[in-house]
Amino acid sequence: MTRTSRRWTEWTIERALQACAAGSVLITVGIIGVLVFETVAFFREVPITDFLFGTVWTPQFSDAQFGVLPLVTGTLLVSAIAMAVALPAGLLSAIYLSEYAPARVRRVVKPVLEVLAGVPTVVYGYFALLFVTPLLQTVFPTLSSFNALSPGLVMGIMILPLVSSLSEDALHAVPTGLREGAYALGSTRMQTALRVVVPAAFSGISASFILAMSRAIGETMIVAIAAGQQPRLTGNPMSPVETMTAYIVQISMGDTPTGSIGYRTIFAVGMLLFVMTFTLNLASDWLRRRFREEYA
Amino acid sequence: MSTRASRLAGDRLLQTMSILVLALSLVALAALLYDIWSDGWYRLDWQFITSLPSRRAASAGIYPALVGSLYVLLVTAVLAVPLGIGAAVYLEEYGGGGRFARLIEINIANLAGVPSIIYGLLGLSLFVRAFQMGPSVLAGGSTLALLALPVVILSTREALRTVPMSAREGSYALGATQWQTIWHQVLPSALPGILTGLILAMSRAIGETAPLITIGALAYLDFAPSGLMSPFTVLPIQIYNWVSLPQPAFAENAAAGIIVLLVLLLTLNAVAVVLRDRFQKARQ
Amino acid sequence: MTTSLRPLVTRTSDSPGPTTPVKIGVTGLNFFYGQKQALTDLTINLHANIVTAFIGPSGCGKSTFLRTLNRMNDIIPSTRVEGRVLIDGEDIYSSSTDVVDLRRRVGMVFQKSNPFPKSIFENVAYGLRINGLARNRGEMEGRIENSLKAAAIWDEVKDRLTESAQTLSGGQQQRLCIARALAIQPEILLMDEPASALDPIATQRIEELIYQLKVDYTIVIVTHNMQQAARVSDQTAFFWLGQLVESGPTEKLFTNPAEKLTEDYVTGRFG
Amino acid sequence: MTTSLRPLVTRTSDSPGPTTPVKIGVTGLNFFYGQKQALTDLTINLHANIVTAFIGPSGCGKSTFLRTLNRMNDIIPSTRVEGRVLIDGEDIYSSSTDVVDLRRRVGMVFQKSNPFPKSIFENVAYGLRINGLARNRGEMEGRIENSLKAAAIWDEVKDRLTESAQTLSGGQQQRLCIARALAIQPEILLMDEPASALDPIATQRIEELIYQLKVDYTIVIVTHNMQQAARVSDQTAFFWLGQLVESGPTEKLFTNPAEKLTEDYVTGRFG
Amino acid sequence: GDGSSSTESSIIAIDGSSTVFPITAAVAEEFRGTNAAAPVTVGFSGTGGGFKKFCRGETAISNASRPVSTSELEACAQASIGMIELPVAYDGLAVVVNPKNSWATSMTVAELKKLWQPEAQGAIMKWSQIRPGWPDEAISLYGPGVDSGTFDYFTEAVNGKSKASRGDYTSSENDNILVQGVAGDEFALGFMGLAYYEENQGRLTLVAVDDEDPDNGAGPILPSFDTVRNGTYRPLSRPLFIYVNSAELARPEVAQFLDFYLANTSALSKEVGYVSLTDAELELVKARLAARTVGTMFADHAAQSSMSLTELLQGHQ
Ligand SMILES: Nc1ncnc2c1ncn2[C@@H]1O[C@H](COP(=O)(O)OP(=O)(O)OP(=O)(O)O)[C@@H](O)[C@H]1O
Ligand SMILES: Nc1ncnc2c1ncn2[C@@H]1O[C@H](COP(=O)(O)OP(=O)(O)OP(=O)(O)O)[C@@H](O)[C@H]1O
Ligand SMILES: [Mg+2]
Ligand SMILES: [Mg+2]
Repeated sequence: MTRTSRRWTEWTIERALQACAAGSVLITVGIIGVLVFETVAFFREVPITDFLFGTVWTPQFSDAQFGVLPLVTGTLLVSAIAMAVALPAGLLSAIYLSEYAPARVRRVVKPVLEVLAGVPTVVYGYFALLFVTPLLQTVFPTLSSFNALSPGLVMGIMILPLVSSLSEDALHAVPTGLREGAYALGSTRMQTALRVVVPAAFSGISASFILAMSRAIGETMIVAIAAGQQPRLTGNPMSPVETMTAYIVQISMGDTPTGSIGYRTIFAVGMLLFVMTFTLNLASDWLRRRFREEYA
Repeated sequence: MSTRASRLAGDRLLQTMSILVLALSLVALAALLYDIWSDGWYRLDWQFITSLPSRRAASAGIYPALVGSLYVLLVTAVLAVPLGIGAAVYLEEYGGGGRFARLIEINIANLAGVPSIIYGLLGLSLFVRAFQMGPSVLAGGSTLALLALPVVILSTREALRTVPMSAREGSYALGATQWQTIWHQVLPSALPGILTGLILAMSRAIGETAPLITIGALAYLDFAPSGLMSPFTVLPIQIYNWVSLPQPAFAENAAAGIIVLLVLLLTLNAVAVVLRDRFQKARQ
Repeated sequence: MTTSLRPLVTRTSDSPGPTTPVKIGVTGLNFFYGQKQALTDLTINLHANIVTAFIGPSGCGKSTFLRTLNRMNDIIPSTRVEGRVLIDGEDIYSSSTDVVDLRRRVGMVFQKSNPFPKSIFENVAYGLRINGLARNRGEMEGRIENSLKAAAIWDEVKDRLTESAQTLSGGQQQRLCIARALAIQPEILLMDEPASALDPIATQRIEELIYQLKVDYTIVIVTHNMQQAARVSDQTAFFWLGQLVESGPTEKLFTNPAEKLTEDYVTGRFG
Repeated sequence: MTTSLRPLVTRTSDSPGPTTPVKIGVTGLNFFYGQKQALTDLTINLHANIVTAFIGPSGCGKSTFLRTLNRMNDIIPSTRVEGRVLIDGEDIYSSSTDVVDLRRRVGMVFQKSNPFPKSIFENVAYGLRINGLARNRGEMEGRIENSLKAAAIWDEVKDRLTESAQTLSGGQQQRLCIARALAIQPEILLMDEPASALDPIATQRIEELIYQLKVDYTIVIVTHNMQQAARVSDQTAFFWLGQLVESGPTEKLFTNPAEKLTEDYVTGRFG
Repeated sequence: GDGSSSTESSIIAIDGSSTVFPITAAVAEEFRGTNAAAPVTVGFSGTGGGFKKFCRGETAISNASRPVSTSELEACAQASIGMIELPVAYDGLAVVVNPKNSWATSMTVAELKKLWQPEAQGAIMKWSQIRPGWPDEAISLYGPGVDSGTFDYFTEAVNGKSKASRGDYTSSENDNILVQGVAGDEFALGFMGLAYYEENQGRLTLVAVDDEDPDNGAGPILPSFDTVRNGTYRPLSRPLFIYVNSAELARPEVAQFLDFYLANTSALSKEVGYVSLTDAELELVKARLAARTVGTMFADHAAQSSMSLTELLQGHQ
């Protein structure tokens, strides 16, 4: 290859890759575009403070109130439950698969877990409603048949492979030399795993956490089916709640006329969700940078 | 203090806990699968797979939905895989650690949290209307590709990060260009991780319902899509449709549909898993 | 490793062995990487408070042997050990062995230095922490300083203890790994080419360290540097193609080896 | 690197320089890792068909300097170079420089051997492939065999070319990396402690190789082994704390150095 | 047939309400077997979503579980799309309770209003507050999603104003989920499509509704095919519609499909769980199609409960 042709190839490839990356920016611009237009129209009718700090959410009712807090708490409640399941369970599974399990077990179990990620979310919704909730009700008789707990748990199971698989890859990629170094100092497998391998794989693990968290907050169908679609300002996981996503899907697939204020709410809620996750991601990015260990 | 016993206990504890957690997850999966299987297995036959939808549960089939899912998934993969890997490579290998690159990175993580229905709205105004694709396979696949992209990009970036700098140095020192280094050294080393991301992303795409309904995927279609511009439906929509009907017989159809979807998914994953295994072995 | 070779008769030098007790006793050791045999029928005693040097051409199995002594080979999949390795009379491959404890007692410096992707301080602190060897911060810092001093790297890193160990030069990383191993005061110290990336002065310091350490420790050092072996070791073992050709007092082995092969090797007439 | 030291006056030995043309000319080179200066005001000429040895204590900047010669430091974030490095009269840090081509012409063997996680064969084939240096399979195989032979590792690996390079012993990996660098026949060869993990015989073979190679190549070798520097190099440069203390004909530098520091170092009285 | 490019241009695209979807899909399925067969596609992106597509000319027919709204009508007019409004079936709303509930066999509309009106929120929490003598137990309420046509209809019919309702009830888009909720809770009450009751008779008990208007039959009336059809089960039954783009009628396959639709809707809507129009009403609808009458009969958005469908159809002929 001549020098100029090689340079040209490199330049072209780089530009092509850059275009791919720019794609993500375009998507964001698109999403923000979709959201902003209607959101602005929404806030022309509803004061932003009513929206952000109001505690009653009844936009579809004749005496419409637009306090989004019940949806926010619902979202946070369900996501928190899901995270409480998915993060520890996913990380532990990953540690087991990468550091303890025989290669054969790992080869079989990992893809099996990944099946969990592919089950349609509608199915998870019904699983939560028809299987998990009744099961939980035998333990907690006061549990209402729609509640935050059951979809939270099921959502945790659904995003578990996201955490376990991606973290496992990150753990697996830590050079053996580091493990050997730790073992040679008299570390147990646990110490090696938790103090050397996990920190070295921190970047990958935290990426899996972030994806999982984003996924939990953005998940729609499970909550729409099993959480009850009842906008309530509550922190009680036993009671029915409605999440921001469940509300959005309810309106956008329902019979509300487009262009009405009721329809516009979904964009305002969507925008808020976008801002929330963005803040969350900013924070986790900062954390991640602080604790990342790079190996050569 | 680490007496032998307490050390062993700690080690055991972690191991036992991990196994327990893993076992619980597998039990949950088994419960889910059993639940579905016991509802749907006897509806599974060739007739079910090759028939068109019907208001009679017993004669209804999934043919258009199955073909539609395959088409859409193909489009999604063709778009999301190169785009996602390309973007990740750019950001990780070319983008530098600049503020802009970081902002893009955060932004991508953020995209993973956008509810799928919003992607549906975007797909509707962008692909269906602005690009005049109509509610076609192409529009559906493109919409799902948007949805799958963040997972592909993020997991690919992380996989690229695990490739040690010394491997890149070795390649550069032999007069390899940056792209040659990426193509011959970095990507092969990162492949297992990339494949994991692809599996997860495609798994998500194949199970989505809401955004496709929004862009106008159909619930009743009496022919299978025959090209990129055909109208289409997908399995999850068919399943969703069936579970919302009052007649209990349709719930069994839905279960059978889920089984087909899972088999489809497993088959796709199997390919990636085999590849991943091979590359991971080669790397050691 | 070609295994079709005529088995070598391992002869221990006729001069009487060291007077210190046997710390590590190896009998009939075979080692396999999958199908490939890397060590064949090794039998050797390593004595306490003695420095034993392993020499032999690249690829002859020195590192492999070293790794069988603290069961570091357990980590590599599909490897297999036959024969017996006794430390203080106990079979380290018996099922009752606590491998973690074994490795704590048998420290190791690897051929390719492998500092943790942590700060310099944390690299040394790690072993102290997991073994609970420092009661407080002061003790911790004291021990870390001593270890780094012993490994002749203190002056270079004392102002940058919180920097990542990955920013050290090759030789600095090697010395950091030595410091790390010293910090937990193992009974036996296995060092795989500990001075390979070091300049003469640093090398000399490490050699002096080894000399001091042998008062309390049992030391095994792999080196390809004959002068170094001659300088630091009391006993030397010469390996060739996975077999132990000869072992005995260093002086004897270098000046009057029993085997022609050994003589050829130590005089550089080999190959 | 403490930079508060009195700057050393770099003196080139008074004896006339080599007669071959200057291949690499370095003027006023400073190098920074972030805030930290690792090289200070280096000025030196490296001549064609000559072996130049870099010596100096661990951490003095030898590897850093070597990496500035093929711009390998570009890869490390937040590093900075000042000054000029000319190869064949062209500034390699000018914006018009084709870094890829530069690195193809300036081969490098790293201090820590870094074989690719591929087969032994593929490790050597890689450079040939990307540079289009073999027209067919036969030529490819021939070149690979020659490189492996030159690096004195052919006999050990000829029966296992398809095995992963990661299963090689430390010294074997080092030689594989040498073979890999040789295969693409660069004009300049930078070798960072190429024999650090090698036994005397392999070392000797590599040294012989260097001797042969200098007929066609310009060779720079970093070594901490004074004897080796004395044996293989024509010119020697002594570095200390990021500064070039002295450079000149090897013999002169070892027997009659201009600087006290050099003398102390080469005679081992240092530190 | 399978979709070659020639069939794609002749596709009859339908979208809209998921409530009407089963009827239209059933008609499409039968249409498949006729000589006139053209490919038909039916989506269910909601009544609102359906109208949006319809008014952009993207669909030929829109399913709707409520009459078109004024804003939607305007949007269509702006795009010069004329819509022909065709009622195709009735949907009865069933008020249901748990089978263990032995007390609430019937309720008056006033009692339902007392329970469901906005003021009830946080106030009417126990059965005993509805009618003295009923148990002093907390009542749990289930109903369709707040943006569904069913919800609008129920609130309008019971509370007198569309969308005026208490908010502290559990809602779901999917009536099967409501079935699940009521079936699992002794003190539950919910409302849903009659078909969902029909399919879950063992798990639910119907509540008879008394509109206290003897003109529509005296006393509490249980919903059934007959009582919905003959207008005695009032006010909880509503008509379902399809809207046709009048320009699309120029396409022979669309015209044929619509003829087929109206000829078969009685049998098919019954089969999928809805209540068919009376023959007289159906004739009026057919006439409306034949006359290509555009616009809505509900332009004044008068409450459906005040005038029967027959009256409306006659009035707008
Ligand atoms: N993981 C492995 N899998 C297969 N073969 C291996 C592995 N590690 C080492 N070998 C082979 O076993 C033999 C002995 O290797 P070992 O590392 O013990 O050599 P060594 O004496 O330490 O050599 P050096 O001085 O080069 O480090 C070599 O032929 C090597 O290629
Ligand atoms: N990436 C880095 N970031 C910061 N400092 C570095 C980095 N790499 C090397 N240094 C520092 O720069 C100085 C010179 O390092 P260099 O690797 O050039 O030393 P060297 O002469 O090659 O030593 P050795 O013989 O030990 O390999 C050392 O003090 C080292 O700690
Ligand atoms: Mg070795
Ligand atoms: Mg160096």
